[in-house]
Amino acid sequence: MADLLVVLALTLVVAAATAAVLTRDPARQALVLALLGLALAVLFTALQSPDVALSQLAVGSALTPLMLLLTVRKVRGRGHRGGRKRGRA
Amino acid sequence: MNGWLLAAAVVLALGVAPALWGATTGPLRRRVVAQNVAALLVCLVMLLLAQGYARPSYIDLGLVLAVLGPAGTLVYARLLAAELAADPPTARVTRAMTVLSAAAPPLVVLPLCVATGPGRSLVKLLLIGALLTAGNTISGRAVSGTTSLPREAHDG
Amino acid sequence: MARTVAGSAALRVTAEVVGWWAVLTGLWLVLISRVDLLEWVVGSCASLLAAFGARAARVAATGRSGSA
Amino acid sequence: MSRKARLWLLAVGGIGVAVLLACAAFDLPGFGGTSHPYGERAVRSALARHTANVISSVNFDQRAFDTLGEESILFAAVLGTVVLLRETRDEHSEPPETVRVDPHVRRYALIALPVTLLIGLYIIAHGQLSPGGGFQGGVIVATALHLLYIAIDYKALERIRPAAAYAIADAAGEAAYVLLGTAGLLAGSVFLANFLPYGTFNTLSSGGTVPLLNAAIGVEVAGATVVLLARFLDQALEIEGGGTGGTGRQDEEANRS
Repeated sequence: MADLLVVLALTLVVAAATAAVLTRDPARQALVLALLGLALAVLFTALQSPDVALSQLAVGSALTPLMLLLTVRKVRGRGHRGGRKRGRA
Repeated sequence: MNGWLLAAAVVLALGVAPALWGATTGPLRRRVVAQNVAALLVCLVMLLLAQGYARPSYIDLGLVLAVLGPAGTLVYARLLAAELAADPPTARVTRAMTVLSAAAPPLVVLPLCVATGPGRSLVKLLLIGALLTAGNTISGRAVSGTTSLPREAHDG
Repeated sequence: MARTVAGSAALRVTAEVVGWWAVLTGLWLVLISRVDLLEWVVGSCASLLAAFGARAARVAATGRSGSA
Repeated sequence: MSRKARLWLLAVGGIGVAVLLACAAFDLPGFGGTSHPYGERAVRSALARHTANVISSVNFDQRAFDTLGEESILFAAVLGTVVLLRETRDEHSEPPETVRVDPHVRRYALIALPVTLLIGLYIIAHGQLSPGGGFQGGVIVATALHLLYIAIDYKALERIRPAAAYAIADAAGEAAYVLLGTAGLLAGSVFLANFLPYGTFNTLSSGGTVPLLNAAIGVEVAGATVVLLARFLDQALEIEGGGTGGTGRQDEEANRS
């Protein structure tokens, strides 16, 4: 019973990580990765390592998505042009 | 396992797990909304865990997530704006999200405040609740408001 | 005349930074668990930095200085 | 090598790793047991040095040299990114389009920015007392500055972000860490020794050099993150052209469709 939180958090981590692998579009993958980061932070906290959880939250909640999405934008061409050419930019 | 930890487990199972499902399937609008909701709920889980493990210093996790969670959602709202504008969340979803952002933090923070008792940590809890409510309301608005926004009103 | 305008602008800048500084120092005192002299010193220095950050951000966002 | 042979090779490698992992996992001490030889020693040592946050004591005192390595990795990685993502001769910069933002979002960002900045500084300053420290706080400080881009406009961010200044902060933080380590050497013991008085337990001045090293790391990480994001932002929003950049790829996609 005491490990319920650890089991729950682990399940969430496994589900989110699998979903991140199965998601093919990088922009959508960034969203799943953010969820994976949140699940990992809960797992770390449940395992009594708040320092690691804080690192995960600091890096995973805004910084990594920003870098990923900027890279996606660069690879697909500049936002306004890509937006006009295709629906999804 | 005390009541606080049980509450955290309930929020994880009934809140974060469906949010994960929402963020991995369906159209982009649903995924971004689910991410916003997940950040809100995990912040509340952190507060509950801090109380459940009787570790006041764990509160800082909730504090950090209360400011960075909305910032994360704003990143998506900004960089996926074209796609979100083409297919924004429905008004019903937006309203539900606003209600959740306003209602969920007090539901968790107020019992925590009662358990904490008067003092500086009480003020800190209230502050986290306020930051969380304001931040998530705004980020929810940014996700849904990309088209409903009048094009002239850009100078606040 | 020019000096009065400059003087009132400087006053406004000071008021903005000092206002933010007071709010942020209060915030710092809420965040910490135990108050002592060093906390006060470090807290007010950090708040001053963040207060200048607040002003710089507002000026950068509006693209002009001085307006409230 | 044929596809089938590659799959076989992958299967053999995968099964090998799985078998080794399973063997290793069954030989581990039970989860949540009572025997923590390393943990007990680390906690005892941290308490002896009046550092309430044991993780900070391990990172910045007992194993401070490891952290110097980690910090150097970040420093080198950012340096490499800056070199790779610089504007090359066949590329040119174009100012990005102004974006219109909801005034509420704008107002929230202007209030949240100093608050996030202060929370980042708080996390850096209290690394020796509560969870957090230089790395986490530095990232939060850098994220706070980027609220100007994600909630207002790239031009606004550029006005308060002279990238050269943050590059200097990055280098200064790295240098401060090494200098503090050398000070330990000069004080009569070893490199990165905790040579300052340990102070009163659970106050801001406790932990000897731990808070100072945390501050150095905080400055380094904040500077490094800002410089890193500056290069990413330049590439994504301003820099055009080049053989391998956005337009080349776009033409390729256009040809395909």
